[in-house]
Amino acid sequence: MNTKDIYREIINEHNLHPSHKGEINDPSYELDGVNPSCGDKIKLQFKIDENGIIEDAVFSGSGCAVSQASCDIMLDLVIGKTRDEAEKITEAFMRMIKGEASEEELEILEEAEALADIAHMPARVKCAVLGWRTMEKILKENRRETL
Amino acid sequence: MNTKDIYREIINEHNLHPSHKGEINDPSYELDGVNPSCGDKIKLQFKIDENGIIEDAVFSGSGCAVSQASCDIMLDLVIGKTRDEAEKITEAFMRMIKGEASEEELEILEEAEALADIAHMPARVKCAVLGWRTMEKILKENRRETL
Amino acid sequence: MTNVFKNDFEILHDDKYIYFDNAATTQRPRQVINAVSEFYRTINSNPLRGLYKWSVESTQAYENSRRKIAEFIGAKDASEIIFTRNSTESLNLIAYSWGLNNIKKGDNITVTILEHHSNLLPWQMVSKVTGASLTYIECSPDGEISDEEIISRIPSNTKLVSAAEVSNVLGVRLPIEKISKRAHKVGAVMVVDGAQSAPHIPIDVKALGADFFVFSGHKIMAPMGIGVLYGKSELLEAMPPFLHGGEMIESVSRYDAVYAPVPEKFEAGTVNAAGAVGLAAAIDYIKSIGFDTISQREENLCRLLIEGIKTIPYAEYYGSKSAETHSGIVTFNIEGCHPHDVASILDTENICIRAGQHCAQPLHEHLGIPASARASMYFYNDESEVERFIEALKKVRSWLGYEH
Amino acid sequence: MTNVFKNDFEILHDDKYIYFDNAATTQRPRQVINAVSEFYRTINSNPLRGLYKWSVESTQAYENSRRKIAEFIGAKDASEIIFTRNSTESLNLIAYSWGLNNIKKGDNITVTILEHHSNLLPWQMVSKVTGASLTYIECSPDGEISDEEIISRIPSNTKLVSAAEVSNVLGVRLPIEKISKRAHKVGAVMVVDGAQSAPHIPIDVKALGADFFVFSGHKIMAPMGIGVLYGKSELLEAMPPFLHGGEMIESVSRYDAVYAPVPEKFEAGTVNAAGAVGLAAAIDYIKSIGFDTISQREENLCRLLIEGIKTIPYAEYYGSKSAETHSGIVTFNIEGCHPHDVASILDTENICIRAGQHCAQPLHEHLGIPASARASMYFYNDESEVERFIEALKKVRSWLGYEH
Ligand SMILES: Cc1ncc(COP(=O)(O)O)c(C=O)c1O
Ligand SMILES: Cc1ncc(COP(=O)(O)O)c(C=O)c1O
Repeated sequence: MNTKDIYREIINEHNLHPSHKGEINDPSYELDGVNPSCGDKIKLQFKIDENGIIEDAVFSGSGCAVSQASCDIMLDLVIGKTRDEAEKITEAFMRMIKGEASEEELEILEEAEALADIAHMPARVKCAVLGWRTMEKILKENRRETL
Repeated sequence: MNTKDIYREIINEHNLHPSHKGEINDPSYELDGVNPSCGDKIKLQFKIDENGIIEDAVFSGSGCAVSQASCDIMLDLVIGKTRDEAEKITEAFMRMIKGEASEEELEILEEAEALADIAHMPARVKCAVLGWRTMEKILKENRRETL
Repeated sequence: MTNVFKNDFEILHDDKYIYFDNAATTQRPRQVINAVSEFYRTINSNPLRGLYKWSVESTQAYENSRRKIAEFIGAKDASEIIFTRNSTESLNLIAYSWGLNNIKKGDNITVTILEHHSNLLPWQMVSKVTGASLTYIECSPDGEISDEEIISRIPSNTKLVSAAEVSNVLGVRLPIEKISKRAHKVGAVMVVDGAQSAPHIPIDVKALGADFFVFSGHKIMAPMGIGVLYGKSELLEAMPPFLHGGEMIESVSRYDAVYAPVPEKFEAGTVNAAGAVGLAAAIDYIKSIGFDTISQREENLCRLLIEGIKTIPYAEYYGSKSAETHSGIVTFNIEGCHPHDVASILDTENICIRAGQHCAQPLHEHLGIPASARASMYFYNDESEVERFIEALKKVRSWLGYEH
Repeated sequence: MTNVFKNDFEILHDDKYIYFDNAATTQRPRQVINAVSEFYRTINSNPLRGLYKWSVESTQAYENSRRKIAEFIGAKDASEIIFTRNSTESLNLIAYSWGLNNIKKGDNITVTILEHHSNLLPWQMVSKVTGASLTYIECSPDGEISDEEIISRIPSNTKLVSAAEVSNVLGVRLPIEKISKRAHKVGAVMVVDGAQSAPHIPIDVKALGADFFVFSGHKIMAPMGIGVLYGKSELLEAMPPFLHGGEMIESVSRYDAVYAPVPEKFEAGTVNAAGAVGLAAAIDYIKSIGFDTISQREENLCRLLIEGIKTIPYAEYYGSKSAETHSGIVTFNIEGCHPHDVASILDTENICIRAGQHCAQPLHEHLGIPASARASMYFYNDESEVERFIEALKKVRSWLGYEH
């Protein structure tokens, strides 16, 4: 897919009409992610229940369409999944961006697979992974900024 | 003149059979000159009488043929001259080495004129002027290391 | 291709591409590329200490370049020109060698809010190491600096003032003469960052009142990897060396060394003679074009581009309203579109621009914009490119999914 | 011209010239010259932050070069490779960034007496600034270093040891593995100056025990103005930046900055991407020749040259008696003839050699010679050149006025 198609077919919709943009009142976890080179700032809020299932998740902040859309798509994918499943999806995404993902991995990425061609825009990779890296930290470090 | 001719016609003789190499016992002035890039070291000793006439002058030390010969030729020229005349000759030599000397200046340089082509060997210019710079300092600064 | 100014730039012959990132680095004409190749093909050797023909010729070529640069910027003597890698290294050399040795706690350093990081971080470093304060001269939204700012931000304890002659974001020329006058009044040393001015306007370091002046070869059509530091003789002579190594000494013993006179004192290690030769060729080239032509063409292109932007709803540009004070640089934003997306989309149209903060984060903060897109033109760009650029820009919002 | 190894070196096609100053700088094959020109003609742009095709491609070319170098010297990861201007800058970077921050009064720094000034003056500087002692490992007249010297000159308070892998005067390879073993035993960091080894022998930084390794592009057929610093990740990551400016930061505020990760942290300002591309081409070229061929040819030429010198009365050469340990370098003197005169006379025969102290004054003092002449050969030199050289050398004394 060329750049314009990626925008048209996937990024624009998620950027302009995100499903998961907003704030929630009682997140279990909250973390800021920054991409200093372009000034992108994202805040993720996650609500995870006692069984490790991601009940709800939202993002807020400003940034380029790639980072916003990628974040929205990511949340689409992980809401309702377990912490472990979300980690697996993240790994798959990171590998896809590096062009190293297997067939299986691509499959679990569903809509996010459309971002594969971002790998051809190396300068934008940082934008695409911003939300993912931030989520990865939440999942791995269990960091609680608020409870 | 090409380099080999300069050596053959002027440098070798003065280098191998210098007229003014040695030490004197009661110099009026004495000064060391060093050309660090090639390790050349020269010591000049001058005997100048009350009328400012250079009665005698010698050099010692080690160095390349160009610096040794240039020094010997220089002393040839200035012995018997006054301090002022020697300064004038030095100026003329420096200008000649830069390729800027006038006809007149070249004339007073006598045998030293043969070193003019050193200017085409820029790396050797430092060698050629070592003795001259040292003499210049003696004349200008009237420095007495011993009396 | 009817634009004759592109003739010498092979990379620009493919009209498909529009190169509007000249403030980042310019293109090199074949005269420069060939001068470098020619050096390697005919006299390549290590200059300075050589006793054979090639080395003598390399030395001459290298020193000719030094003289040419001295003349180009109005230095008193060629020995005031130090070859470095780029402006950044030149500024660091000043910071380490002059700054750390002449600035102390209680002193002040002044810069402007328009600086490129390369003319900011070295002074942050000196300020942190020495305890000296760091003060900013602020500018109005269009990049103007008032006389009051100059006076009040250069207090009497100021030891060094450093300012860009031309901003790499707004393209505006700073009032360097006024700044240096104030700097000298309080006894401070004046550093001028000419990275963005040397490609566009004639330089006279004396008229600028610059004690130090730096610029980068690659922004003035020379090869990458060669830059210039000009410093007044008295200053350079009193400064300790920065890098230590071969070629910058008179003599070395086990525990001590005697340094060579300037400029060698500051040029440790094997020099980039081929780069210097390329820079000399670039200076010849820029002279053959002429600064009058350069600024006329840039002004015209800036005017067209600004007019075009004005016709686009949701688009705004920054800096002065008048095209003459843009040095080929027009920085802009399109509402609702992040500059990175703008650049990515324009790339699909083969238009090369930069997006982000252009190594000038404090200025972006000061202007209240998180990031921006920058089109920077040079004399070899032309009207048809600006037109194509504007046409593409008009469509960016729709490519990014907006209805209008 | 029957020597096929000269084919790619246009400057060597004129058989009139004999270039025996390869330890100062090598010649560049057309593959390297063309790679640089090609970069400028096709994808020239400022790498690292670009959002358009050329900039992406420049970035890839630049980073490919980094990977190629990492592989060439056996680094674990490409991020352990920092681009600098030359070995001298690499060594200064270590001295300023690691040295000044990790060495203090009471500590010791050890170097060898064979060092080039570029691997000596930075440590003199660190020693003076910090008050640490500076200790020399001495060598025998033929350049051998004994185990006892290594042990006794690297005492337990040693924080850093720096040694050339190959001497630029004697051509001898130093026992780096033994030195680094001792250095690590006392907890010191090991710096290896590969300026004269990288052109001649395969490098494996792990096998050498090098914590840092440096070399210069221009001595390995790459363009001038590009050099390499290898550093172990853990070390580089813990070190503060050296030069401050654009491209080496994550974010900058008015009074503070967050630095980028390695390697960017150490590459301030616009990088020399064309130089890096040239260096990558040089590495490809050297691999295509092969180190086996290189050392075979050098050994053979050294043997011939040494045998030739032995036949000349009044001539003596320095270093090992065996040609294998000369890395193409034969340093010599002719009694009664100052090396500068020897070089000037050989120049009239179009033979290019170096004379003086080769930026190694302490070694010359140690060997008890005021200066020397140096013939340094590379694989593209050949037997007929050595023969012509020896013929000329035989006549030097008579050209300088001696009867025999
Ligand atoms: C052993 C050694 N180290 C360091 C250097 C310095 O290299 P450069 O001048 O490229 O910085 C040289 C060569 O000049 C050398 O031979
Ligand atoms: C105003 C200004 N100063 C300094 C620099 C740094 O130049 P370089 O990256 O060539 O060191 C730049 C360009 O990047 C610049 O625009």
